[in-house]
Amino acid sequence: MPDDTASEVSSINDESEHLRMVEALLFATDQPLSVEDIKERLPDDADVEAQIETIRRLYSGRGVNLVNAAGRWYFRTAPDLSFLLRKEVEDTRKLSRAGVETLAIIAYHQPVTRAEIEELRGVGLWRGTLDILLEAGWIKPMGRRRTPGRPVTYGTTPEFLVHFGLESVEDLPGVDELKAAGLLDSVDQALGRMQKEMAAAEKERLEKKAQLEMEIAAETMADEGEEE
Amino acid sequence: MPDDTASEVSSINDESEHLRMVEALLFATDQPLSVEDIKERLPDDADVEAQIETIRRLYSGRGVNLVNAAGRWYFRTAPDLSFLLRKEVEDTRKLSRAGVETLAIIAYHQPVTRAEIEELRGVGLWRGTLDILLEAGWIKPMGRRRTPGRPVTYGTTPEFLVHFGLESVEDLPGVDELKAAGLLDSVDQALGRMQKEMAAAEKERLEKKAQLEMEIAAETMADEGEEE
Amino acid sequence: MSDQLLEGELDFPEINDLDEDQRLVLSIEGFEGPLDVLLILARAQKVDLAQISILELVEQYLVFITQARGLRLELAADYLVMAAWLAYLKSRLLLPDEEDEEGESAEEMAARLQLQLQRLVAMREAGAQLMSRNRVGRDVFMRGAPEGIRILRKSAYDVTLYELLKGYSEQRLRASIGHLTIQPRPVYSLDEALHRLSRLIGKALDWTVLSEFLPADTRDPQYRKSAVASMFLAGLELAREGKAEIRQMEAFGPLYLRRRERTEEGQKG
Repeated sequence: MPDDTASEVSSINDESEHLRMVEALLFATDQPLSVEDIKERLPDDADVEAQIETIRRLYSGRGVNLVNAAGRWYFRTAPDLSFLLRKEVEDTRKLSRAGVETLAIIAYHQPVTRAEIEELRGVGLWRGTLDILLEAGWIKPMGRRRTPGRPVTYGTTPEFLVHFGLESVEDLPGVDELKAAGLLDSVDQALGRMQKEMAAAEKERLEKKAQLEMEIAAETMADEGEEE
Repeated sequence: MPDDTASEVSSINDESEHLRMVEALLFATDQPLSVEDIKERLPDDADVEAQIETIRRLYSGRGVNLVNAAGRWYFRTAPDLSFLLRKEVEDTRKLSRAGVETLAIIAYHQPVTRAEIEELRGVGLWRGTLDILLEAGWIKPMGRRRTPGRPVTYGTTPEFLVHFGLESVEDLPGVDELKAAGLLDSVDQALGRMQKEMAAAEKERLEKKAQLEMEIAAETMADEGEEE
Repeated sequence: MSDQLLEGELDFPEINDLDEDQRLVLSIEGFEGPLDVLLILARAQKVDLAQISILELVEQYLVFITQARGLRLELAADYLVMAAWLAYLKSRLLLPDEEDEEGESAEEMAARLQLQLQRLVAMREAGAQLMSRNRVGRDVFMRGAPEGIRILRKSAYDVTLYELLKGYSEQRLRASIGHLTIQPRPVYSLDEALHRLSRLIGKALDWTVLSEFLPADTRDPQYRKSAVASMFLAGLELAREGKAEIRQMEAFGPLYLRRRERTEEGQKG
């Protein structure tokens, strides 16, 4: 559809009018919008999902793209233009190394308790670390672990996904590889698995040994038979 | 230019790349940009005027338009769609500190009566505070305490949980956990703040008193004038 | 190897040129805990973490701790706890495994350490990848001047969870200060004790236990404590002035007091 005639088409075509509405809403909002948020504003017969998909394709190669985080849609500038836009503003909330590590642990291991974070890092958590992540709006309490003391668990927020340009925590960089390598399991779980594997290997070794001995015994008997 | 092929074109065509840049700049800016503003950011060989004109045409029939005011360019929702935005634009206000604290106490101690809130906060509750929280839909009356006077108890609503992204009020970290997260200041800091607050309150009291005295003096004078 | 590591990676010789105060600061800021030190040491082995020699690593860590203490670096308890655990692991690794040993075997302990290090490395790398993504407000941007529609948050008030938690924390803290009261304690003053003791010591002829001089009514244990303390101080004071002598037969045994004769003192002097 050539753009020059878009306004003509829109006036006769309902769908094109719905597209304009969705586009306007997504442009005007200061927060990501869910499909429901948009549906509430549009006529009942509008196919919001289809319009969103059209807009997503329409903008996919442009200076501004439509992206999704935690099921909510928003426009943002294209990542490859960051060289043009990058702001070297002094990052007052520059995260410390401990902060980055703690955020990564919460993101990849969520829901996770404070004690579990400390165990993974092998060092006590400085008081301000969780505070800074909470204040940034990147983490939140998720529930309580059913262990003595019922400690609060932490996880990431939709704001975290938006900030790091992720659709969901499933899209965290390298998460599949880490999962496959068992690196997201606790040390205890991994140890248990190792012990099982070792036990299985030992069992196999013993079975092979027994098998071998039986074969040798059979051969010896055969040899003896030949000798007779 | 059909939009579907925009991404292909952009990769081979400088002009299309310049168009993306101008589009991103105009999208990300928080104030209208002049042609010179944009030229500063773009490669020297870019024909900024032509790109702006292309973008203006591209968006002319769409949900968002590129418009010019006093020689500066900016994106704006198409005037015929502004009803979409106007409908529910609400001025969000900051909740007062008393409001935040009262809400927090209700969340942590529910069901809780007004008298209990006052006791926990150590200060009287201004009448409007509960009204504001009720109106915001974050708290609701839960029932009556079986004590003399059968006072009403308050608790939080499902909307409260939605707003704060919580699954249940059980998820709120306890005092020890807040302290561990760095959310509780040292006693010294808190004392310092208290002293400041008390000084401010005292100042206000004195000012009010002075004001009152002036008024009384004025009235007295007026009375005396009348008497004369 | 560990020497080279300390000099190479951690630049300790340069630290030696610094003032002692500066050294202390560096020691704490350089590392993110004992596992961090172990990882740096492990990297020096230049093999995959899965192939690392745990025994070698343990020895390097223990050397590091010894050197750090030699430089009088202030080490947090975490580092020393790890050192103790590793020393135990080392002894277990060197001694032949006993079949009926309770708890984890040395191999399991070593595997535990290895797994822990692998996990920390994984999270470090994940964190670095996360931070290098195109981030909103730095690399990519939302609409700079959104006209704003409020359909996500219909509430008229804008409060974040952080503000709510902070609000609760602050008011709990204020409440804890507000309720602090110090109860008045019954006190027997030093002046009273001095007055009473100087009066009574003249009447007592020979060595007398200190408690004999206490005021009549000492049923309240708090008051009695205070009276004993004041009376003891009064005794010391009189002894200092040369008016009394104090004697104790054994540690924590009863204290005896008696009057000191001035004439004696004069003769001795």
